[in-house]
Amino acid sequence: MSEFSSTLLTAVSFGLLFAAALASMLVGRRRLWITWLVFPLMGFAGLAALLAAGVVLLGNPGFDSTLPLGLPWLPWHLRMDGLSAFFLALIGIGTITSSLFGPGYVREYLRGPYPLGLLGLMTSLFIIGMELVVLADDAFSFMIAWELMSVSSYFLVAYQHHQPANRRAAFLYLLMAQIGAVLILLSFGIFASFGGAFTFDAFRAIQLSPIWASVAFGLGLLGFGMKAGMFPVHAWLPEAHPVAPSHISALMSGVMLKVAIYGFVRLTFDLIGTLYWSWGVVLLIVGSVTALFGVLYALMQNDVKRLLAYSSVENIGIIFIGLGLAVLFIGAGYPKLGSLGLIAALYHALSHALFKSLLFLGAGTILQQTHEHDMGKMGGLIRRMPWTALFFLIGCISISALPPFTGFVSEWLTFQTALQATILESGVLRAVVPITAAMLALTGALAATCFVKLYGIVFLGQPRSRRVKHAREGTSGMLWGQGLLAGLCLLFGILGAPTVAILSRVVAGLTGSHVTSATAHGWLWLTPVAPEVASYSGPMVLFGVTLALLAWGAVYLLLCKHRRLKPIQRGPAWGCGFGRLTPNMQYTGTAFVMPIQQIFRPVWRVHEEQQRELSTELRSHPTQLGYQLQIEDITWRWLYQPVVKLIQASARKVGLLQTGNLRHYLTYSFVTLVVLLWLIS
Amino acid sequence: MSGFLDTYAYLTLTEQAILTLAAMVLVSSFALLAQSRVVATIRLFALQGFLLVVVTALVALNTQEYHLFYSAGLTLLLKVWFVPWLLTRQARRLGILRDLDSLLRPGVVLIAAGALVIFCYSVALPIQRFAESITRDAIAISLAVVMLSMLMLITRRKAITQVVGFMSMENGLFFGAVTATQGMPMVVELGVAFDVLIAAVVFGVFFFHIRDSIESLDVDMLNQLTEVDE
Amino acid sequence: MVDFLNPADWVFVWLQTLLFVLLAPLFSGWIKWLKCLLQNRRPPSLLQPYRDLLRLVRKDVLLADNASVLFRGAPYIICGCTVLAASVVPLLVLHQPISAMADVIVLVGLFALARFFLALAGMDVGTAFGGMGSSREMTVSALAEPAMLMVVFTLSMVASSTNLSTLVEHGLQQQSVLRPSILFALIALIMVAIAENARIPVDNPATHLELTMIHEAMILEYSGRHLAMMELASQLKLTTYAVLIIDLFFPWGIAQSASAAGLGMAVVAIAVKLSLLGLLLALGETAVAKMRLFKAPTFLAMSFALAMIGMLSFVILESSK
Amino acid sequence: MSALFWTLLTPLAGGLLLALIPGTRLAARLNILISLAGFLFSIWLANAVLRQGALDNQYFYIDAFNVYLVALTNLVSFTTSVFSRTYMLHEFEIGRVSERQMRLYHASFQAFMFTMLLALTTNNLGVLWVALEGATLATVLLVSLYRTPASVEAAWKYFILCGVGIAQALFGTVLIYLAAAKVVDGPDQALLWSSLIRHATELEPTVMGIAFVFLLVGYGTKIGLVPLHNWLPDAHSEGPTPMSAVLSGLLLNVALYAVVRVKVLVDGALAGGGEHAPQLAGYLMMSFGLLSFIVAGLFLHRQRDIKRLFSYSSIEHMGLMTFAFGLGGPLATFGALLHMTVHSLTKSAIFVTVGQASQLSGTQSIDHIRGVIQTQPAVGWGLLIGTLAIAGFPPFGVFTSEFLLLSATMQTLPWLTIPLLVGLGIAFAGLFRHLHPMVFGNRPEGLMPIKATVWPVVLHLALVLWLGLSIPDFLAHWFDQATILISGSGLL
Repeated sequence: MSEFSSTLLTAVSFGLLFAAALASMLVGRRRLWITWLVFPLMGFAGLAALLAAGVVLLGNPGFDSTLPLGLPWLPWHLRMDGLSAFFLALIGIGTITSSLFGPGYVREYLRGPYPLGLLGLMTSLFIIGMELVVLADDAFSFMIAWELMSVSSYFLVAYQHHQPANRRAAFLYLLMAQIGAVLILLSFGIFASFGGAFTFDAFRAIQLSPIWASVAFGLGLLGFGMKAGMFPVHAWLPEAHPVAPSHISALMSGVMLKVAIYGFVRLTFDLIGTLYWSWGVVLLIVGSVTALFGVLYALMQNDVKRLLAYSSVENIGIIFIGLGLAVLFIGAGYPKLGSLGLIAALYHALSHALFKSLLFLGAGTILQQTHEHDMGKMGGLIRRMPWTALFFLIGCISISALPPFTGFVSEWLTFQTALQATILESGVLRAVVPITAAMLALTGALAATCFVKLYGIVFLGQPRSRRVKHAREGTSGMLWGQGLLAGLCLLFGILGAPTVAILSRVVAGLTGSHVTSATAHGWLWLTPVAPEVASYSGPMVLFGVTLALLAWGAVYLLLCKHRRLKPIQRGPAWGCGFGRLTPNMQYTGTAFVMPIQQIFRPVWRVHEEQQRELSTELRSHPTQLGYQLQIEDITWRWLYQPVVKLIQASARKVGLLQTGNLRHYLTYSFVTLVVLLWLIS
Repeated sequence: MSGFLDTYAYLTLTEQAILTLAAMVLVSSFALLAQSRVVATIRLFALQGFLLVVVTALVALNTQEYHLFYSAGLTLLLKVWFVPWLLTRQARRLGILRDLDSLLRPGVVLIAAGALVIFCYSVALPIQRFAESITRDAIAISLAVVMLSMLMLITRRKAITQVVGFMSMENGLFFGAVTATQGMPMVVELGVAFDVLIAAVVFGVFFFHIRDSIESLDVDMLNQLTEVDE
Repeated sequence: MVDFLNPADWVFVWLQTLLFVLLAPLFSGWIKWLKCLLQNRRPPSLLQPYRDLLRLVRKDVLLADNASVLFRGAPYIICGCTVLAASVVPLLVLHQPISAMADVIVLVGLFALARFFLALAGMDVGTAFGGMGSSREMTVSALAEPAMLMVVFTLSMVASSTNLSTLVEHGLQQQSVLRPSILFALIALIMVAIAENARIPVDNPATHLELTMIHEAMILEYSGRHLAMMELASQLKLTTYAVLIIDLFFPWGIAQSASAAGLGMAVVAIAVKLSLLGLLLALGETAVAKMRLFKAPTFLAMSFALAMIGMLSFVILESSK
Repeated sequence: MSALFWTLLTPLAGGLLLALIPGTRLAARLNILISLAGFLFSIWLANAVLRQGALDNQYFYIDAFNVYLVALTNLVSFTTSVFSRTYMLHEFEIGRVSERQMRLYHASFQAFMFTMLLALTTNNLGVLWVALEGATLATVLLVSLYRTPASVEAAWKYFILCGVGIAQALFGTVLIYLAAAKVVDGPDQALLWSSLIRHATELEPTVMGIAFVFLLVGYGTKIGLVPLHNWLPDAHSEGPTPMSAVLSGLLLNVALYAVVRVKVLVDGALAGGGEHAPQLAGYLMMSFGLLSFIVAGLFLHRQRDIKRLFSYSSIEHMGLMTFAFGLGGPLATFGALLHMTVHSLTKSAIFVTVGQASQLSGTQSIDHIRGVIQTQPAVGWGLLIGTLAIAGFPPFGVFTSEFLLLSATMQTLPWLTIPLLVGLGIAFAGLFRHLHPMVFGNRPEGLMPIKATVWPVVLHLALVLWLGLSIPDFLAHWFDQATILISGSGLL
C-alpha cells in the first residue's frame, strides 16, 4: 500500500511538472499563466515529491520500476530507497518554497525582454532532472537526468543573457558541467567495463580491485565535486549562481549542489561499497580546503549573491568533511562512527538546503526591491522590509552554525564524529582528523564574521543609496516562501533527535550500521555516541533563548501597558562632531573585513587601487578619495588560465596545418600514404 | 646467388613487351616530373596515354580478353586525344601554352622520385601469391606511376600542370588495372571513363574561374582560406 | 547518570544560575579593586558594579533615531545567551541535569550567538565606531573561537567526552597526572579568555580610545537598562570563563552531589579559586601593556598554535597505541 | 526491386528535369516534390527490405546497413530541399546567384542525391567508387556557385584533393580486384561485395593490406580525416548552405560507409593469417579517428566563420565514428551507427539554422552575428539547441551514441578514453565559446527577421531527441542487424 502510494506520489509529481512545462510552452503572452498555473503546478509537484519521500523516510519500503525509455537493452530503471527519498525531500522543499516565492519575484520580468514561458519551462525541466537523478537506478538514465539538470539550469543561468557577465557565467557553467559529467560517466564506465552492465544493481555486485575502485572514486569525486563546487573546480559556482533569477539561485545552491552530493554518496557508499580510509583522508583535506577557501572568499565579496555563492562552496566543504569522516571510519573498521559521520554530512546537506535557499530568496527580495547587487549601496533595510529582515537573520544565524538553529546541529555532529578519532589505530589519522576539526572551527568562526558583515551592511545602519531608501517589502508569497524555510531552519535546529533517527535509517541502508545510540534518550536529547560523552538538547536551548525574549516582552508590556518604566526616548546619534550622521560615515563591507584581509593576505589575489584628487590650494589636502578593491579567485591564475593558454597554444600550433596552400595539402596526403605503406610493409 | 634464375627469360614475348612498355610508362612519368614547359607536359601526357593504349592492346592479345580492346579504344579517345586537346585549347585561350612552370630544385625532386620507385617496389615485394607472374612488377610500376604523379601535383604551381598530374595519376591506375588484373569489369571502366570526361570538362571550366578570381593560374596564390595567423 | 527530569535538580540548577549571575559583578568588582590597589589607586567598593548596574537600570533609555528593533532586542538575547551559557557550567555541583542540555561545544556556540548579536547591534545605528567595533570583534573572535574549540577538543579527547560534567569528573579522578596537552591547553584557554573578554593586552575595558577599543565601541550607543544588560552580560561572561578554567583544570573541591557538606566545601573552594584567578588577572593586566590592534592576530594565532600543539601532543605522546 | 528502381530513378530523372526547367520558383518547388517522392520511395524500399530480407543481385546489394542510410539520406535531402527553397530564393532575390546558377544548383542537388544513393545501394565496389567521384563532380560547381575568389579557391581545393584522394581509392579498388580475381569465380563477380564477403578469408592478405591503405587514404579524404581534411572546411563554408548541410550530413556518411564496407573485407582477409596484425584496419581507423577528433576540436577554437566552425565539428564527429568503427565490437559499432544517424540529422539541422542565422545577419563572420535569439527566436533557439545536441547533451541522441562509444572504449582500451574525453572537452569549449555571443545578447541595430522555414529543424531535432530518449524497436533491430554484419555479433 505504502509502496504504491510513494510510486503514485512520485508519478503525480512528475506529471505535474510535465504539465507545468507544457503550460509554460503555451504561455506566450498570457503572463498570468505563470503566476496562476505554472508556479502552483510546480509547488504541488514539490509537495507530491515531499510526500512521496516522506512515505519512504518514515520507514515504508521504496519502489523499483523501469520505464520504457532508453536503450533497447537498457530501459530506465527508477528506484527509491532511503537515500533517494531524503534527497527527494530536499528537492520537494526547495520546489515548494521557490514556487511560493516565484510568482512575486517574476513580476519584475513581466515587462522585460525575457520570455517568461522559457523560465517556467526550464524550471520545470530542472526540477524533473533533479528528481530523476535521485531516482535513477542505472548509469544511463542517471547521466541523462544529470545532464538534463545541467542543461536546463544552464538556460536559467543564461536567462538574462543581455549582460555579458551572465553569458560568460553560463558558458563557464555549461563547460564545467559537461566536463564533470564526462568524468562521472567515466567513473561509471569503470564499473560497466568490469561488469558489462549499466544498472546500479550490477554495479553493486562488482567487487572492484583497490586500484580501479580508487580510480572510480577519484573520477567520481572530481566529477561530482565539480558540480558541487569543490575546490579547485568550483570556479563556475560563484559566477553562475548569482546571475540566475533568485529563486533559481536558491534551487541551484540549495538543492542542485545537494543532488551532486547525492551522486557522490550513491557512488561511494552504495556502488563502490568497499571503502578505504585513505579516501577519507583525501576527502578531509579537500573538504577542509574547500570550506576554508570558500569562507575566505565569501568574506571578501561585496555582491550579495556572490557572497552567498562562495558560502555555498564553504558549506560543500563542510559536507565533504563529514563524508570524509564517514569514509575514514568505515574504512578503518568503525562502521558505526562512519554512519555517524554520514549522518552529520546529510544533516548538513539538509541544513544548507534550508538556509541557503532562504538566504537566496531573501537576496532575491532585496534585489527585486532595490535593483542593487552591491551591498556597498545598501543599508537600513531592516526598517523597510522587516519580515524579510527577520527571515534573513534566521538564515544568517543558521549558516553561522549558531544554536538553536539547524546549521549548528549538523556542525556539532561533525565535531562529535571527529572527536572520536582517538579510537583510531593510526597516529597520523588521529592527528589529521582533529586538525580537520580545527579547520572546521575556523571556518565556522569566519562564516559568522562573514554573515555579520552581510547582515550588518545590508540590513542595518542607514541606506547608502536612494533606491535602497525606497525599497518595500516583497509580496506575501515571497514572504511565505522565506517564512517556511525560516521555520524549518528552527524546526530542524530543535528536532535534532527525530531527524537523526530518520537519517540513521537512511544511512543504515548504505553502511549497514544503525546509530541507535544517538536518539536513545528520546526526542529531547541528541546523544551521538553516549549521553555521558556528549549531548545536546535543541528544545531546551530554544527554551532558554525564548525566556530571554519573554523577558523582553515582559519589559515591553510593563513599559507600554502599565507605564511603570519611562517610555523610550529617541535622539540623534553623535556624529563625531561632523553634524548628523551620514550614510557615508558607516563602515563599508570592505572596511569591515580589512583586518581579516590583512591576516590571510596571500589567499586572495587582491587588486587595490586608490584615487586621490588633491585640492589645488593645499597640496596635502585631498578633496576626493577613491578606493577600489578587486578580489580575484587564485584558481583562475593557477589552474584555469594555464589550461586555457595551453589549449590556445595548441590550437595555434594545429592551425599551422591549414596553411591555405594546396600543394601543402597534397603533400600531407602523399606523406600519409607513404608512411602508411611503409608501416604496413 | 646460386638460386638465381633469370625468370625474365622464361616470359613470353608479349609479356616481355608489356614489361618493356611498363618501363617506358615509368620513364614518361619521370619525364613529366622533369618537364617544366606547359605544352610539352601536355604532349608527354598524351604520349603516356598512347603507351597505355599499346599496353592494353598487348594485354588483350595476350590474354584473349577482348573487352580490353574497348578499353584501349576508350583510352585512345579520351586520354590521347580529348584531354590533351582540351588542355591545349584551354591553355591557348588562357595564353599560357608556352609558359614555364618553374620547378623548385629539380635535382632533389628527381632523386626523391627515384627513391620513391624503390619504395614502391619494396611495398609490392611482399605480395607472395603473385610473385611468379608479371603481376607483382606491374603493381610496383603502377604504384610508382601513381606516386610520381602525386609528386608532380605537389611540385607544380600551375593549375593546368596540376591537372596533367592528376590525369597521369589516373593513367597509373589504369595501367595497374590492365596489367595486373586484365582490366576491370566493363561497367566500372565505363564509369571511370565517364568520370574522367566530366572531370576534364569541369577542370576546363575552372581554369577560367580561377583566372577570373586571381588573374593567374598559380595555385600558390589560392591561399585565402587558411587558419594560420598572419 | 542523573535523571534528566528530576524537578529538585532543576530547582538547584536555577539557584546555581542565579548565584552565578549575582556573583558576576562581584568578580569583576574584585578584579577592579585589585587592579586599583596594584596601581596605587584608591579602590572603589567591591559592590560598586552592583551600584552601577542599578543606576543604569533606573536611568531612561535613549535610543538613536534610526535604531531598529534588533538594537532593542539584542541586549535581551545577549544577556539571555550568556546566562544560559553560565547555567551549563558547573559552579558548585558536578552532576546537573542541565549539563546534558549543552556540552562544551554548545557553550562556545552560545557565546558565539551572543557575540553575533552584539556585533550586529554595533552596526545597527550606523556610526563609524559601531562598525569598527564589530569588525574588530569579529576578527578577534574568528581566531579566538577556533583556538577555544581546539582547547575543548584536546580536553575532550583526553576525557573522551565533551560533556562538561564528565570532563570535570575526569579531571577530578586523575588530578596528579601531568599532561603536556593539558598544560598547553590551559595556556591557550587563558589567552582565548583574555581575548574573548576584551581584557588587556587585546582590549582595554576601561578605555574609550577610539583607535583601540573593540568591545566598548560596539555598545557606545546603548543606554539605560540596555547598557546594564550589556554590562552584566560581559561580567557574566568573564566569570563564566573563569569558572570554566577552574572547572577544567583545577576542579578540586567541587561537590559530587548536592549534600550540605559538599556544597559548603564547594562554595569555599570556588571562592578561593576565583579570588586567586582574579588576582592573577589583575597582576597580568597591571604588568602588561595593551598591544597594537594588528598584533592581536599574532597573539591569537599563538593561542591557536598552542592549542594545536596541545592536541597533537596528546595524540602523539599520550595516546599512542 | 521496383522500390529500389524508383528510389534511384527519382533523383536521376529529377536532376535531368531540373536542368531543363527555367523557372526558378517552380524548380525550387519541384525540387521539394522530387525529394519528397524519393523519401517516400526509400521508405517503401526500407519496408520491403525489412520484410523480405537483404536484396542481393549482380548490381545492387541492400542489407540493413545501407537501407537505413538510404532512408536517412532521403529524409535529410527532403528536409534540406524544403529549407533550400526559402534560402536559395532569398539568395536569388538579393542577387547573389543568377537564374542559370539556380538551375545548376537544383540539377546538381538531385544529381548529388543520385550519386549518393547509387554509392549506397550498389553491390559493386567499382561502381561505388564511380558514384563517390560523381558526388564530387556534382558538388564541385556548387561550391563555387557564388563565384567569389574564396569560393573558387575552395572549389579548386575540393576538386583536386578529393580527386587525388578518390584516385588513390581507385587504386585500392584495383588491388582488391586483383586479390579477388583469383579467388572469386568470374571476373564480373570479383568486385561484388556480396561475393567478396563470401570469400573474404581467402583473399590475399598482403594485397588487401595495401589496398586498405589506399582506400582509407582515398575515402578518408572524403570523410575528412586529419591530415587529409583540408578541403572540407573550405568547401563547406564557401558553398551555399543547403549544400553544406547535405555534404556534412550525408556525403561524409557515405564515404565512411564505403570505408566500413572495405574494412569488413580486410578484417576477413587478415583474420586468415599473413604478416599483418589481424586488426590492422581497425588500428589504422582508430588512429586516424582519434587524431581527427582531437585536431578538429582544437581547430574549433580558432574559427571566425560560422560555417567553418561547424564543418570542423563535422570532422570531429566523423573522427569519432571512424574511431568507433575501428574499435569494432558490437557495442562500438552499434554506437557508431547510431552516431552516424544522429550526427546527420543534427548537423544538417544546424547547418539549416546556421544558414538562416547568417542570412539574418548578412554575414558568416562569427564576430558579426549577434543576439540571434533576440532577433529571430526560432533560428536562435534552433541553433542553440542543435549545438547542445551535437555537443552531446542528453536527452539528445548524440549523447546516447557517445555514451555507447565511451563505454565500449572503456571495455576494450580504457586508456584511450582519456584522449577521447579531453577531445570532447576541448571541442565542447571550442563550439560554445563562439556560439554563446552569437545566440545570446542584445539584438544588433537594424536587423529584421527573415523568412525562414523552421519545421525541418524542429523535425530533425525532435527525431534526435526521440532517439535519445528511446530507440524504436524496428530501428534498434536494424542497427543490430547492421552491427552483426559489421562486427560479427549483435547486441540484442
